[in-house]
Amino acid sequence: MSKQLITLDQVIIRFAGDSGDGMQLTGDQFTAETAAYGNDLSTMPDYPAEIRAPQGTLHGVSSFQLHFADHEVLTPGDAPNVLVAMNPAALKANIGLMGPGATLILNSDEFTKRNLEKVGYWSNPLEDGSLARYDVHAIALTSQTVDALKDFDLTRKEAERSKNMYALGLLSWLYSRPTDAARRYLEKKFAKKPEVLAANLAALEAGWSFGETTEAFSVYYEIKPSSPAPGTYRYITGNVALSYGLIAASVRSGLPLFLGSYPITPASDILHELSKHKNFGVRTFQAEDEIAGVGSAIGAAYGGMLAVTTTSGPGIALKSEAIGLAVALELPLIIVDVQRGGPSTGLPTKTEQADLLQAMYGRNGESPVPIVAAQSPADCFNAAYEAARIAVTYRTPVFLLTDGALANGAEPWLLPSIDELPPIDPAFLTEPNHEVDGTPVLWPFKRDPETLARPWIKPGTPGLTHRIGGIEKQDGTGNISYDPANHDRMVRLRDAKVQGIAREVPNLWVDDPTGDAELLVLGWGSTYGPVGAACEEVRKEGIKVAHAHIRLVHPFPADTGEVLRRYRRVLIPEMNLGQLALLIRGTYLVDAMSLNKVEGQPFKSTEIAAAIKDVLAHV
Amino acid sequence: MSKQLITLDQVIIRFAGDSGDGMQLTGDQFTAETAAYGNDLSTMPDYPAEIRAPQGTLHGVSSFQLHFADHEVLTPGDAPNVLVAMNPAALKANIGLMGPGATLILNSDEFTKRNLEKVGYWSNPLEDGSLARYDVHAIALTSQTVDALKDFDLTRKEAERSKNMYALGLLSWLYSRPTDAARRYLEKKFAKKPEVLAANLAALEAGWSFGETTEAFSVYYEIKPSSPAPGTYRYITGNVALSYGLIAASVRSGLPLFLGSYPITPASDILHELSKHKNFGVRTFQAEDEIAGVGSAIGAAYGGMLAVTTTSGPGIALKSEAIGLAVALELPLIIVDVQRGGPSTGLPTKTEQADLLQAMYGRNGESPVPIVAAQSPADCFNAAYEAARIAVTYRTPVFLLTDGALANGAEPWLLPSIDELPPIDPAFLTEPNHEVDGTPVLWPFKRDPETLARPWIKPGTPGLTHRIGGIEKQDGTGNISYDPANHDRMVRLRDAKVQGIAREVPNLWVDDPTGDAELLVLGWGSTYGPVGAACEEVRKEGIKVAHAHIRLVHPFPADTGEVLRRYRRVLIPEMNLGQLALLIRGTYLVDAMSLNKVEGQPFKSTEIAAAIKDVLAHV
Amino acid sequence: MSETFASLSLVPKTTTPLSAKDFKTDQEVRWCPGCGDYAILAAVQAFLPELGVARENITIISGIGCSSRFPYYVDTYGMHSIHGRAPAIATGLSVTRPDLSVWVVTGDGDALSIGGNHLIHAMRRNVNLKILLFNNRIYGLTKGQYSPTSEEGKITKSTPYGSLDHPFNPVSLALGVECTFVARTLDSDRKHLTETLRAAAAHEGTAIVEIMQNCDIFNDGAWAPLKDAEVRDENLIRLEHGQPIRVGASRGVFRDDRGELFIDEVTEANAAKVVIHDAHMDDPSAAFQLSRLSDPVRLSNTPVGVFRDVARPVFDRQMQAQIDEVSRKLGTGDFDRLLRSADTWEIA
Amino acid sequence: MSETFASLSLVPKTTTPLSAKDFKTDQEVRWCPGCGDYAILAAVQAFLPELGVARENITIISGIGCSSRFPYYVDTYGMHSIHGRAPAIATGLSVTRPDLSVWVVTGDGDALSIGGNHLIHAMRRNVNLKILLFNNRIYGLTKGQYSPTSEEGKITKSTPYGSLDHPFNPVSLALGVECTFVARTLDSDRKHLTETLRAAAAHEGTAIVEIMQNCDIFNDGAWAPLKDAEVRDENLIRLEHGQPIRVGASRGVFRDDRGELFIDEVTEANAAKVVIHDAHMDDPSAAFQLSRLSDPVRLSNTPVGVFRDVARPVFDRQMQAQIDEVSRKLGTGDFDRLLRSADTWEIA
Ligand SMILES: Cc1ncc(C[n+]2csc(CCOP(=O)(O)OP(=O)(O)O)c2C)c(N)n1
Ligand SMILES: Cc1ncc(C[n+]2csc(CCOP(=O)(O)OP(=O)(O)O)c2C)c(N)n1
Ligand code: SF4
Ligand code: SF4
Ligand SMILES: [Mg+2]
Ligand SMILES: [Mg+2]
Repeated sequence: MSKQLITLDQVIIRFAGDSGDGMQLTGDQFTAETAAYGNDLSTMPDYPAEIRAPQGTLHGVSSFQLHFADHEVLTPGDAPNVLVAMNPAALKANIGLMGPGATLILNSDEFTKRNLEKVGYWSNPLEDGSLARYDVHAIALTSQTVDALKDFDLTRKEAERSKNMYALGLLSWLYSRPTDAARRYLEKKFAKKPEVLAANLAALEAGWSFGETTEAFSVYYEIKPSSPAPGTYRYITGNVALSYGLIAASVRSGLPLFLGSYPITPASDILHELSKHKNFGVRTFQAEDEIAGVGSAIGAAYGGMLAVTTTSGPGIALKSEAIGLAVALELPLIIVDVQRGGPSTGLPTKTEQADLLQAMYGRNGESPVPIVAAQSPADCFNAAYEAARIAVTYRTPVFLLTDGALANGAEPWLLPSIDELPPIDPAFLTEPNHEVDGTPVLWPFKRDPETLARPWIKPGTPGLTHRIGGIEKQDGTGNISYDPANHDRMVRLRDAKVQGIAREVPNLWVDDPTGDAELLVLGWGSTYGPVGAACEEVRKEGIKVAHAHIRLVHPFPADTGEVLRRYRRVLIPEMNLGQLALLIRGTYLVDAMSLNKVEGQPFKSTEIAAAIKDVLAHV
Repeated sequence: MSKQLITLDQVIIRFAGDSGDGMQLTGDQFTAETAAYGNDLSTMPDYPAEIRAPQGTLHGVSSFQLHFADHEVLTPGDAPNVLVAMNPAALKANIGLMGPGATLILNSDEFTKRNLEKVGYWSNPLEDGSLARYDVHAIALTSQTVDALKDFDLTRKEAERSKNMYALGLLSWLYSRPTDAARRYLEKKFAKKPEVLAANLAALEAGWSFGETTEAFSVYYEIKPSSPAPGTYRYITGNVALSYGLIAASVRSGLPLFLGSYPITPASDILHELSKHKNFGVRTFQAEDEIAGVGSAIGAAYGGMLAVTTTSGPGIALKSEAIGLAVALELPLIIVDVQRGGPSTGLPTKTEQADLLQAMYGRNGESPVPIVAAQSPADCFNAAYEAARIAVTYRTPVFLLTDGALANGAEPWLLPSIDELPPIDPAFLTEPNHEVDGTPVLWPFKRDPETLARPWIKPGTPGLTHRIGGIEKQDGTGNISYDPANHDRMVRLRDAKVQGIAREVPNLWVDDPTGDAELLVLGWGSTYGPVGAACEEVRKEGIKVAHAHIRLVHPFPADTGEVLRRYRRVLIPEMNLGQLALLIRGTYLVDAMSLNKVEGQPFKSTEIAAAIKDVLAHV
Repeated sequence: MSETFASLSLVPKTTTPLSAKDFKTDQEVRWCPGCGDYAILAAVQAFLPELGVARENITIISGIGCSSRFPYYVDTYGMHSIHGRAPAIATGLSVTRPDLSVWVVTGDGDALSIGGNHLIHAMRRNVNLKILLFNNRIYGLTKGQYSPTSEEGKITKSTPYGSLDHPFNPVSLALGVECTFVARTLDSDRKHLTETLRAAAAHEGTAIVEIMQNCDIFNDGAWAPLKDAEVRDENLIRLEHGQPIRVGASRGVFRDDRGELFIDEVTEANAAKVVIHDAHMDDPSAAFQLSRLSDPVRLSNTPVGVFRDVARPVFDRQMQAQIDEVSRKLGTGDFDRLLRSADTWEIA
Repeated sequence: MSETFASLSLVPKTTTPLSAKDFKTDQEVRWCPGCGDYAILAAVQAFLPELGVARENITIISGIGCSSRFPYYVDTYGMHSIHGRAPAIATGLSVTRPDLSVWVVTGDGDALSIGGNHLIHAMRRNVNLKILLFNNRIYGLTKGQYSPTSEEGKITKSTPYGSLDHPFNPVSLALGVECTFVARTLDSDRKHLTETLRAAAAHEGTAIVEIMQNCDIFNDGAWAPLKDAEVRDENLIRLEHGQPIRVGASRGVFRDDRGELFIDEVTEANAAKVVIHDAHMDDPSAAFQLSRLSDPVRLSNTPVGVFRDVARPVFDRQMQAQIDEVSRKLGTGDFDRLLRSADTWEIA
C-alpha cells in the first residue's frame, strides 16, 4: 500500500498511560530520536506524586508531552496534535487538552468495562460517538505486542511490558523518525538480559511495521530538521544541565565541587547526577536533612570548596536560618531551589514560581542574597555557571531558581566549550591584607573596593588563622562588635555589595522587533518559553509587543527602570500571585499588571497571547 | 542645710554599670517608685549578650534608661538628663549620649588607674577637665555603702553589693520619689535572708540620707504626677503584657492555652511568664528546638487549644516550613516574633524591625498569613489579644511582631476589664456541615461565606473523623487533589481569606490635628513612640505633620491607600532597610520615602523630627 | 475483644463494638501493588477495634513518605504533616489531650533521618505515643535513595558507587535514649505484628515499634532472610518475656563469663542456661545487648518482639498533674487577680 | 611532646614547636568569673601543641551558647556558627579537608537539644571530628532554662514548678548510635581532661567527650559530688582500659550471673572478679552497661574516662577513597567527554 507523506512544520505529541506503562521512557526515547534527527524541541513530563498509584485510575496517569518543529521551539506546546493513551484513564485525564481534529491513538485492549467504570466512563468512548470530533485510531497495542513476541520465551505479562516499545515503533514510523537512538538505549539498558533486549527490539520493529502495513494510517509525516546555529548538540533536561553547569564552574575555577543535599522532588535528580561524577572530584553528601545539607555546604565553603546545596521550596524554608549565617559569614555558596507547587507539601511533582519572595526575604534580619533564575532546561547550565561565578566573585550565597517544569523538561543544547566560559577566580587570600602600625595583619572583613567582597581564606593557610561567626562583626577586623553605628554600616555594606552586582551584569534582555511596542511583557524564569511563543503568535497578527526577561532577579539589571518606563503598559505573567510584580512595582513605582496562574502547570502561550490582546484592547 | 526644690516637667535618667552591678534592678525599682507616684513613663534596658562580660570592660556595661514626666511619655527618651555610672566603663560607654549640662553621678571609688586603663582612659576624667561641660558629682558610692553597713555582719564584698541600693536611695531623694515599692520588693526578695534584707534597706536609707545631708547637691527635684485616664494602673513590660494578652484570650474564649517554645533572647521571658500560670490551665512546653516548638503548637491547635509559639528572628527562620503547614491546614496558631538585630545571630540583645518581610514571605509557595504588630510595651497586651482573635476567627496562623525594645521596655498600663474585651468564639463544629445526595457529611474545608474560614473540629467529636495534611486539598471536601484548577482556586481562596480580614478591622489610625498636613509619617510597631514624640516636637514649632500607624500590617486596613493619597509626601521610618516601604510602594504605588536606622537601637524622636523637617524643606 | 487497656484509662470507651471495616476510609489506597504497607494497614485496621475506644478518640499523626500516607486510609482523626515532624506535632496533641489515643506513623527516613531529633526527645520524655516506624531501609516516596537504616555500601540513585554511612540500629538507638517500650516486628507476620501492636497499645508512655517492611519497588527483598519461609526461622529470634531466648530450631542465646552473649546449640546439659528474656528490667542494658545480636547485612540472629517494656511517669499525665497541683495551691486562675499581682496605683 | 598522632597522618606537621601561648587570641575572654569554661580553655590551649600539627591546620567549629564562644579564644581557624548545627558544618569541612584537624565545641543544649540529630548522624557516620560537649546541665547563654541533661524536677526560669523531662545520658546516647569513641571527663580535673583530649585526638573518626562543666551563675554545683575533694573519690569511677574497674577506695564493679553489674566491697577473695574495662570491644554493650551505673541525681558511681574506642572506616577517608577509586576506573573527569556522554548530533 502506498502512503502519503505530508510535511508539517511542527507537532505536539502527548504520551499517556499508567505509571507502570513506561510512558516517560517512551517519551524520552521518541525525544532522543527527534533531537538526533535535528528538530528543535521541548518536552514536559507530568507524573503523579505516588510511586505507583492504583492501576488504571486517574491518579495513576503519567504523561509526557513533546513539541518538535522545523523552527525554534520555545515551549512543550499547548494543545497536543496527537495523544497516545494506553488506557481509559489516560484518555480521560488528557482529552480536555486536545483540540478538535486531533489524532488519538488508543490502546483498545484496555477499554474493558471494568477499566472504563474505574474512571467513570459509563459507556465506551470508542463506541459511543463521544470522540467524533477527533481522528481516532483504536489499536490493540497490548495484544499486537504479545502477538509479535509469541516466539520469545516470555510470559504474557512479560511480553505485555514491551507495548510501550511497540507504540514507540508505531509513532516513529508515523513521524519518520530514525530508531537508532532507541535501539542503542535498549542495547545498553538490557546488555545483561539478551532475551529482554531482543523482545523489546522486536516490539519496536513490529510497531514500525504495523504502521507501514496497516490501513489504519493512510498518511505519514515528516518534520524537516530545524536549522539552528552550527555545532554539536545533545538533548538535555534542566536538572542535568544544572549539574553540568556546576561541574563546569568547578573545572573552570579549579575549586572542587561539594554538594550537601537531602532528597526532595523535583530536585533529587541533581544529587543523583552529581553523585555519578566522582572522577571530577565531586563530593556528594546525602545529609540527614536540609539543614545539614546547607550546613555541610557552609563547612565546605569555609574549607575552600565550590559549595552547593540543592532542594525545593519546603527545603529552602528549613535552610533559611543557615542561609542567614552564610550571608553573615560572606562565604560563596550556591543554593538551588527547584520550585514546586506550594504552600507546604503542596503539589510536589508540579511546577510553580512561588518561592521568589521566599528567596528574597525568607531569613531574619536584613539578609540580601543575589538571585539567578534559569529560563529553559538547557539554560539551567548557564544559570548555574553564572550563580557560581557571582558566589565566588562576591563571596556570597546565591540563589539559583529553577522549577519543576525546567528540571524535568528537556531540549536540544548546543554544547559549550569550557574554555569560552567566563573565568571564575577564587583568588584566595594567602597573605595579610592590612597594616596596623606598620605590622601586616589579616583583616578578614576588609573589602575589595570595587566589588565590596571580603577575602576568602582557606584553613591551612599559614599566618591567617582567624575566626568568623554569625554575630555582627566589626567592619574590617571582623571581630564581634555590638557598636550601633558599625551594625548600621555593615547592614548597608552587605546590601551595597549585592546591589553592586548590577553594575557588571548585562542589561535587561529585551526583544522588541519594531521598537515601538506599547506593551512590555516582563517575565522571569520558566515563563521565557510561553511568553516568547505568545509574543511571536500575536506578532503574526500584526500586534506590537515587547518581551523582556529577567535572568538576575536580584539585584535587577541596572537599566530595568529605564526599560520599564519606555512602555505604556507592563504585563508580568507569573506562576504565583504576583511576586516579581510586587518587587517591580515597589522598586520602580510602575503600575505593572499581573497575569497569574497557579495551577501547577506552565502557562500556555495562548493564555498569555489572550492576556496581551486583552491589555492592548484597553490601552 | 536647706535645699531648693525645683519642679520639672520631665526627666530622663540612665543607670549604667557592670553587668554584675545590679543596674537593671536599680532601674526597675526606680521605675516602680515612679510609676506608683503617678508619672507617665517609658523604659529601655540595654545589656550585653554575654552573661557576665569581663568586669570593668566596655562589653560588660549594662544600662537602664527611664523617661518620666508629668505628661504623656511616648519613648524612653533621647538624651538623658542624668547618668549614674558605677565605673569608668559605664561612663565611657554612655557619655556620648549625654547633652551638655547633663548631670553625671559617678562612683569615684572605681576610677582607679587600672580600671581607667582597662577602658582606654589614659587620664582620669574626674580630674582632667574633660567633663567640664557636665554637672559632675563624683561620689564614693562603694565605700560610702560599705561604711553605712559597717555594723552588719558582712564581708566587704557582701557589703559592696548593696551599692546599687545606695544609689537608688540617693536618686530617690534627688527626685522626691517614695521608696515604699523598693522596700516591699526587697522584703519579698530577701524574706529568707533577714541579714541581707536589713543591709539593703540600710543602704537604701543611707543613700537617701546622703542626698539630704551632703553639700554636693544643693537642689532637688519633683516631677508632678501626670493625669492619665482614671483607673487602676500597673507598670508592665512588653513580654509580660503579651503573656497576659494570651491568657486573656484563653480565658475569654474558653480555649486552654498551649505554648510550644524554645528559649531565645529576647523572647524567652514570655515562656518564663506563661510557665508561672499553670493555674490558668496554661501548658508550657520547652521543646527541643524551634521546629518542635511550632510543631507541638500545631498538634495542640489540632487538638482544639489556643496554641502559641514564641521566638525571635532565627527561630522564625527555623519554623517557616511548619508555619507553611499551618497555613495549609488552616488551623488557628499564634506565632510571636520578638525581633532582634540580624542577620543570623546578629545582635541578639538589641532591637530591630527587620523580620517583617520574613513574616510575610518566609515560606515556600503562596502562603499568606495575617500580621499584627504591637506598638508599645503595654500595647503588647492588645496586640496579642487581637492576634488570638484573628487566629481563631479565621482559622489561620497569625504573626505577632514585637521587638527587643518593646519586650524589655516598660510603661504604666491601665488595667483592662476582661469582660470588655471583644469576644472570641471558637465555634467548634460538632455536626456534619454539608449534604451529599441528602446525606449529611463533613466537609472539613467548606468555608464560612463571610470570613472564608473553614470549620475547626476537635478530635473526639463523634461522627466527624477526618484527615488533613499539607498536600493540596480539594475545595470543600479537603481530600487530596492534584487538579490544576482546584489548586489555583485554593491558592486564591487562602489569599482572599486573609485579605478579607481588612473588612472588619478598624481604619488606619491617623493623627492629623490640623487636617491639612502635607506630610504623613507612617509607622508600624515600636516606632509608634518616637514618631509620635517627633510629631509633637515639630508641631510645637508650628510644623504640620500627620502620623499614621499600622497595627494590622497584613492585610493593610481597608482605607490605607486612600489615606496615603491624601498627603503629598509619605515618610516611613523603620529599623530596617525599608520593608514596610516596599509593601506600601508595591501595593499603592505611592512614592513613600524611607528613613532607615539599623543600629540595634530605637529611633530617637529628634532623628525623626530632623527627617520630617528635611522632607518638608524639599516639598 | 472488649477488654480495655489500662493505658487508655483516660480515653472514652466505645459503646458500639467496632470492626476492621469501621476503620476503612473512602480514599483509594495508593501504594504500589505488593507494598508491605498494605499488610500493616490491614493489621492495624483489624487491631484497632480491640482498643475498645471510640473511633473519634483515636488520632494518627504521620510525617511524609509512602508510609506516612497511612492516616488517609484509617477512619479516625488524623494528620499527614511534614517530613520528620510527626513526633513533635503528636507531642503537642498528646500533652493537651490525654483523652485521645495518639499514634505516630513514620518511615525510616522520616523518623531517623530528618526527624531523628524529635523522635529521641519524644522517647526520653515518655510522651504517650505509639510510634510505628515502617522500616524499608530506603526512601520510597522520593524514588529510592538510601536511608539511615540502609546497609553500608548500598547502591542507590544517590549512591551509584555505594553508600558510606554506617546505619542506625533503631532498637539500639531507642534504648540508648531509654525509651520505655521498644519492639520490633514484621509486616508479613500478621500474628506477630498484631501481638506487638497490642503490647504497644497497652504500654503507658512512648512505645516504639520498628516494623520491617518491604518496599517492592526500590528495595525488594531487603528483609528476605527474615521473611522467606525457608530461612526465616533460622534467622529470627522471637523474644518473649520470661521465656528462654531461642534461635531457630535448635540454638539458644547464652551469656559467657565476661557477660557477653553468644549463640550455641541447646543441649540437655546447657538448656537451663539459655538466657531468659526480661523485658521489664529497669536497666536497658540487657535489652541493648540483645539489639546487638543481629548482623545488619545478613540479618542473622535478628530478635523480634518486645525488647523493653518498663514503667516511668508519662508526660501528659505529669503535665496534667502539675496543672492540678498548682491550681490546688494557688487557686484556679483569676484574671483580675493576675493583673493586680504587681504594685498598682489608682488614678481618680 | 612532639610524637605525632597516627590519626593526624593526613594533617601537615608543624616544624616549629608551639606552646599554649601560641593558641591564645587577642580577644578578651568573656565568660563569667569562675565559669568552668576557663579551665577547659586552658587545658585545650595547653594540649593543642601536643598534636604536633601547624596551628593553621586546626579548625574549631562551634554552635551557639556560652561554651560555643570557645573558638574566638583559640588562635586557630574557627567558626562560631548557629545553634545546634556545628556537627553538620564540621562534617562538610571534614569530608572536604582531610588535611585539617577538626574540632567541634558544643554545649548540652546546643548538642543535645536543638542539635541532637546532627550529632547522632555525625557519630553513626564516623565523621573525623573531635567533639567536646560542655555539659553544665543548663542553658547558660539564655540565662538559665533547664536542658536535656538537667535532672528531673529541675526548677528553672522556664520550669518554676519543676521540669518533667527525663534527661539524656549523653554516653548512653552516643553508644546507642555506635559512636566509635565515647569518653567523659571533668572541667576541674586538668590531668584527666588532658588525658581524655589526648585519647580523643588519637582516635580516627568521631570522638565525643562529655565534659562535666560548672556554670557558676545558673547551675552552680551541678557536679559537686564529682568535684568536691571530700566526696568525689567515692563517687567517681575512673575507667582505664585493661584495668579492673574500681569505685572509690575500697569498692569495685562486679558482674552477677544474669550479666548485670553491681558494686561491692573488694576483698581478697573477690579481687580477681572485679570487671576489667575493655574499651576496644566491638560490641558497645559492655560500655553501655557502664554508662548506666551512675545515678543521674546523686551522681554516685559515675564513670569517667574512655568508655569505648574502636576502629571503623572513617567518613572523610572513605569519601576520598571512593573518589580515587572512581577516578582510577573512569579516568579523571574530562568535561568535554562528559558533555558528549549522551547521543549528540552535528549541525553544520
Ligand atoms: C522537608 C522535606 N524534605 C524532603 C522531602 C522529600 N521526601 C519525602 S518522603 C522522603 C523520604 C521518605 O523515606 P521514608 O521516611 O523512609 O518513607 P518511605 O517512603 O520509605 O515509606 C523525602 C526525602 C520532603 N517532603 N520534605
Ligand atoms: C535558633 C536559635 N534558637 C535559640 C537560640 C538561643 N540560644 C542560644 S544558646 C542556647 C542554649 C545554650 O545552652 P548550651 O548549649 O547548654 O550552652 P551553654 O550556654 O550552657 O554553654 C539557646 C537556647 C539561638 N541562638 N538560636
Ligand atoms: S515505593 Fe516502595 S514503599 Fe513506596 S508504596 Fe511503592 S513499594 Fe511501598
Ligand atoms: S552563664 Fe554559666 S556557662 Fe555561661 S559563662 Fe556564665 S558561668 Fe559560664
Ligand atoms: Mg523508607
Ligand atoms: Mg549548657
